[in-house]
Amino acid sequence: MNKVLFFAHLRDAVGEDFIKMDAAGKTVAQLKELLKEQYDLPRFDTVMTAINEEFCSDDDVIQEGDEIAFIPPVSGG
Amino acid sequence: MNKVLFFAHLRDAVGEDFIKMDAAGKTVAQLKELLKEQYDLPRFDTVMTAINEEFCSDDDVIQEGDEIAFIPPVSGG
Amino acid sequence: MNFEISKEPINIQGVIDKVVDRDAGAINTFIGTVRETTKGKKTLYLIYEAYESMAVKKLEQIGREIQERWKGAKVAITHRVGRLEISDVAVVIAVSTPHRAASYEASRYAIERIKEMVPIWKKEHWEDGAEWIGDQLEQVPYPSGKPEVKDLDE
Amino acid sequence: MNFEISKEPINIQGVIDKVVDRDAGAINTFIGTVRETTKGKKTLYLIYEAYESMAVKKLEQIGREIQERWKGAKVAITHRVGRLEISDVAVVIAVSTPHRAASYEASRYAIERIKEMVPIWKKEHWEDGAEWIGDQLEQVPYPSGKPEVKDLDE
Repeated sequence: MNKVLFFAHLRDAVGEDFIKMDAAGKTVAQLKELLKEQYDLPRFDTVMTAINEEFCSDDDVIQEGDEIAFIPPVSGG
Repeated sequence: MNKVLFFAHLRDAVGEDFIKMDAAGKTVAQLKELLKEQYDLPRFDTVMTAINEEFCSDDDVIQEGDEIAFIPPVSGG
Repeated sequence: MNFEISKEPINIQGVIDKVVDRDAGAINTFIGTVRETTKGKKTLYLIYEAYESMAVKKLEQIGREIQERWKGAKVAITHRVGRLEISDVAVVIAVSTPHRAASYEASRYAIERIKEMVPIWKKEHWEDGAEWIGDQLEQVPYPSGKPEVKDLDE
Repeated sequence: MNFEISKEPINIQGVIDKVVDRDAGAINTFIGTVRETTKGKKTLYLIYEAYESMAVKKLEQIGREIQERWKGAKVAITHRVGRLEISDVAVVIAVSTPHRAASYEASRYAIERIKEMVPIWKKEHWEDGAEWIGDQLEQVPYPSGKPEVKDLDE
């Protein structure tokens, strides 16, 4: 299983802080496509992705147990 | 009368925080020459001068009652 | 713990104390505060949220980047989360260095890196609504999918 | 009293509090501290002295210069005098501005101007002697007889 986290406007769109799903074997790009079919995710293409708290690229393959987080453009500071 | 203030290494050289003297009518340059004759003032040519707490130039003429201060290169901060 | 996400108001002196060093001649502190007016619009309050565990890691990374670039630097950063009122302190960065120029440069580097890649978001609340800030007001594209170190002089 | 010479230890938060502003998004603070080692030589302690009345006027002048150059800036500066030990705080500069870049620039401007023309001097005490610092270690010629605004990028 994988935990998939949403923040800021994505969390508002999904209605949950996170969901659990089986994403092992998929690339990040494939997971994004899948989520876009299930949810209305505004500006999802400008979103970064982290696997286990490290930024990753769309080509990276998700492993069993990985924690995936979608990171909208940040606005701290 | 005029009050003439010395700071840092100049104060050490003169041995006083200030002296009282009549400098009215003299230019700052003339006062400097006079003081160089009376005291051993190291690096006196790199020293700035203030009249009444404002930087002045060597050509400025001292008025009765003016407070003169010699300002060695500063090192605050 | 030089890098923290805090739910409580930040003790500025506490952050500064973490970087005091016998061989430091300078400590630069950057304090980000909640400004009332942005682009003519009046903010009532802000909500900050963070992906906390990753945010701490990314702040630590910024600290390491600074120590690699500016020899002898010590860095501490605390970012607040939760509801902040006008003038409240959102972030405190403290950098000590032997000489002053580096303290300014490294502090500036830290705030730019925070704004680029630390997973923290703010929601601005106005009289007529609220919105998560990020791509809307401060367009930040990430063509590579990852944040890159930008030229700070831009 | 935003510009002060202090015989007592400086309360950093107190200086910062003076520049808090509803329309500030940034407060930059520069803290000058006593460094133990300078050019390989170990400092035991420093004595700072000031031409106090003129120093306050010159700090006020720096504040006015900053407000002319950086719109909306608020400035507070306190400089310590007397005997300072290693790591003690010699000067605190706080500048608030609406946006962060100006807070860094204005703060840097303030410390450079202090080092140029505010009548404050330090005497360094080492194991083998003591000397007033100024033209000896940090050669500052004043060809015009007055301090000029230097290019801060030098």
